[in-house]
Amino acid sequence: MPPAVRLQRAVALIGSFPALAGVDLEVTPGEVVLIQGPNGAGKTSLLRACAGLLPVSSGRAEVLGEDLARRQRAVRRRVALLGHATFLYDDLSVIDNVRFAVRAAGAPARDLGAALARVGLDGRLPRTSVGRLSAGQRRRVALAILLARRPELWLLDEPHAGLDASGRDLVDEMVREAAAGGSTVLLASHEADRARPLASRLVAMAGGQVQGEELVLWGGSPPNTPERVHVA
Amino acid sequence: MWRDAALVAGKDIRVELRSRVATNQVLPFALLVLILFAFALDPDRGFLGQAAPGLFWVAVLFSAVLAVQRSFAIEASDHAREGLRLSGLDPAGIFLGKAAAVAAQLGVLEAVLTAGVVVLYGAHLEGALLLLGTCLAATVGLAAAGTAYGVLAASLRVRETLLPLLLLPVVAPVLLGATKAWEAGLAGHPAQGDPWLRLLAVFAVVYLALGVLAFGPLLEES
Amino acid sequence: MSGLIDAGYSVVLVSVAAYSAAVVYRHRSLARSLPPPTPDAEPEEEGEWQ
Amino acid sequence: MIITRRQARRPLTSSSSRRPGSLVRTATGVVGLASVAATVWLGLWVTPPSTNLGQLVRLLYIHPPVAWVAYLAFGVTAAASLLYLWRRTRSVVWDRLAAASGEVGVLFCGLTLVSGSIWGKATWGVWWTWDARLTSTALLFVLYLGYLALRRVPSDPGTRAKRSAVAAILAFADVPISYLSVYWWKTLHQTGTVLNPQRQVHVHGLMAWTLLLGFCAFTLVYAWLVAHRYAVEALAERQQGEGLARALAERRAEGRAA
Repeated sequence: MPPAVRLQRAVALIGSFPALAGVDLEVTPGEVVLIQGPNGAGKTSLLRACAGLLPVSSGRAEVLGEDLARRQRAVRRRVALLGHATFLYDDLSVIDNVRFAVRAAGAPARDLGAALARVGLDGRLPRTSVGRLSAGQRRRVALAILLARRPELWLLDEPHAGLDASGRDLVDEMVREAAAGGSTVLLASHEADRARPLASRLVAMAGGQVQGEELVLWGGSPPNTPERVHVA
Repeated sequence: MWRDAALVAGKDIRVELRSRVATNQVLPFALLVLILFAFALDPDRGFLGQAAPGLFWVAVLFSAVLAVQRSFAIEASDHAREGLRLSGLDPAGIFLGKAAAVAAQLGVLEAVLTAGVVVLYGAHLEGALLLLGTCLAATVGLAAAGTAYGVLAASLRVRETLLPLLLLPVVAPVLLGATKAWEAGLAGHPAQGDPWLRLLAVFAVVYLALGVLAFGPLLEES
Repeated sequence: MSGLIDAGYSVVLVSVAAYSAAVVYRHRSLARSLPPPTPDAEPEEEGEWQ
Repeated sequence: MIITRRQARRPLTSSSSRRPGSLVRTATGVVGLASVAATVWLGLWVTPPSTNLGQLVRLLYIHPPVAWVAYLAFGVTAAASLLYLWRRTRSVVWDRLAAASGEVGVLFCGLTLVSGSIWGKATWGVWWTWDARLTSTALLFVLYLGYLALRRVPSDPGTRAKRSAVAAILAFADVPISYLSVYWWKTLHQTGTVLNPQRQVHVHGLMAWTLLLGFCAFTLVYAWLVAHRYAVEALAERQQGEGLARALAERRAEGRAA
C-alpha cells in the first residue's frame, strides 16, 4: 500500500512567495498527524498542496499513490479539505449544498438527512439557505459533507475553529472514526490541548519546512511527555 | 462529462431560482436598454422598427456580459471556485454545465425581449423558424464564449472591467450574424438569413470546442 | 492631397521610432540594473526540478 | 512557474552586447532602418505618380506593408501561444515571443488603421467607412488590445503565461469568423492591392520594387522590435526570478530562527 502522503523537498509558491520551502513528510495510511507551528509556518499551504490546490513546483509530491505534479486532479475525489472556507453556495439550501458536494465527489447521495442530523442540523434547517446560517452552522454543514463523502484522506485546517463545545466534540469523534475506518487525517491546529490526544504523530513546521517530528503513543500518553523519535 | 455538466447546470439554475438575480436585475436591465434606445433614436420616424433586430441583439449582448459575471460571482463567494476544483468534477463538464445555465437564462431573457421589441418598437415577427434558430445558435455561441472568457477573467481582481473588453470584440460576429438573420426573418426573406445562421452555428461549435479544451487549465489557475 | 500623404508617412515613421526608442530604453535600463548573466552558475541544493 | 525557477539560476537572456544573437539583432536593425529610409526615399521622391491614383499611390508603399506586419505579428502570437500550450513544446520562450509579437502587432495594427483612414480620406473623402477590411481590422485591434490588457494584469508568471496563451487562441479563433461576417456585411474596399489582376497593371517597374522593399523593410523592423521586446520580457522575468531566490532563502532563515 502506498503512503497516504509522501513529500520530498516539496516547494510550492504563492505568486513568488515560497509558502512551502522544501517539505519532507511521509504519512502512512490510517495515521492521524497533527501539524503544529506558528502563524505563517506553511501549515495551510501544506494541506492545500496535499489537496492538489496549490501546485508543487519542485521536489516530489505523491498523495494516495498519485503524483501531484502530473495528476493533480486525480486525487481530488478521494481527498477532502476543510479549511477556513467551507465552499458553500449562500443561495442554496443546506441540503442542496450537501447533495451537490457529495454528488460532485462521486459519492452516492444517500443518507444525507442522517449526516445532517448527526452534525445537529435537523428540523427546518436543511431547507434553509446557507447564507442565513451562522459561521458555526456553516462549519457543521461542511462536516456533514465530510461524513457523507467518506474521503480517504482528510485535510483539516483548524477544524475546531468557530465551533461550540458540542461541535468540537463532534470533530474529535469524527477524526477518531475516520482513523478507525482506515482513513488518514492531516490536522493543522493551534489548539494543542484539544488536537494532541487525537494525533498519532506531531509534525512541527516553521518557515515553510518541517522542523521536527514526535511520535505520540495512541490513547493515553500525557501530551507533554511524548516519545521523541526524530528531530530534524 | 455529461453527468457533471448536468450536475453543475442544475446547481447554477437552482441558485438562480432561489436568488433571482437574473430575473430581478439582468432582465430589467435589458428592458431598460430597449427603452433607452427609444430615447436615443426618434421613435416617431420608424427608426426603431427598422433597427429592432440590432437593438434587440445589442441588449442581449450586454445582458450576456452580466449573466456571465453573475455565473462566476456565485463561484467567488466562500471560495466556491476552489470547492469546484476540489470536487474532482470534470472541467469540461463544469464548462458545459455553466454554459448551459447561462444559455438557459439568456433564452428566457430573449423571449421577454422579443415581446419587448414587438410591443415597444412595433416589430412584426415573421419567419418564426429562422428567428428561433438564430436565437438558439446565437445563444449557444454567446454562452460558450462568455463562459470561456468568464473563467479566464474570474481569478483577476480587475474582472469586472476586463471581461467586457475581452468578450465583446469576440462576440461581435454573433451580433452581426444574429442581427442580419433577424432582419432577413422580419423582412420575410428567410432564405437570406441562412448563411448567417450557418455562421452563428460555426461560432457556437468553435467556442464550445475551445471552451471544453481550455476550461480545465484556466480553472486550475488560482 | 500631398499633406495627407506626408501625414501618413510621418504617423507611421514617428510611431515606430517612438516605440523603438521606448523598447530599447527599457532594454538598456533593465540590462544595467541586473548583473550580467552567469551561464555556468551552480544549481542550488534543491536538486531535481520536475 | 517551474521554468521561472530555472530561469533564476540559468538566465537565457543575451543581454551582453557581444553575443552573436545580439549581433544578428543589431544587423537586422541597421538593415531595417536603411531599407525603411530607402522605401521612404523611393516612395516620396523617386517613383512617378500613378496614372489613375495620382500622388496617392505613394501611400501604397507603406500602408500594405504595415498591415502585413500587423497580421504577421498576430499570426506569430497565435502560433507561439499554441506552441506554449502544447505540452511537448512548452517553453517560456513561446510566452515571451507571444507577448513581444502581440505588442508590436497592436502598434502596427493601430498604424494600419490610421494610414488606412488617411487613405480613405484621400480616396473617398471620409476618414472612416464601414467597409469590410477597415471594420475587421478595427475589431482585430480591439481584440488584441484586450489581450495586452490581460497580459498586464500582475500575476504569477506561469499562470499568466498559460492564461495569456489561452486568451490568444480564443481571440485568434475569432479572426476568420469575424472577417467572414464583416466581409459578408459590406464590401467596399478594393480587394487585393498587389494580387488583383486589374490593379497589377498599375503597380509595375520601380513601383513594384518599392512596394516589395517596403514589405521587407517593415518585416525587418518587426523582427528587430520583437527581438528587443523579447529581451525586455526575459530580463523582467530574470529580475523577478532573482527576487524569488532571495525570497526562498529568507523563508528558510525564518524557519531556522523559529
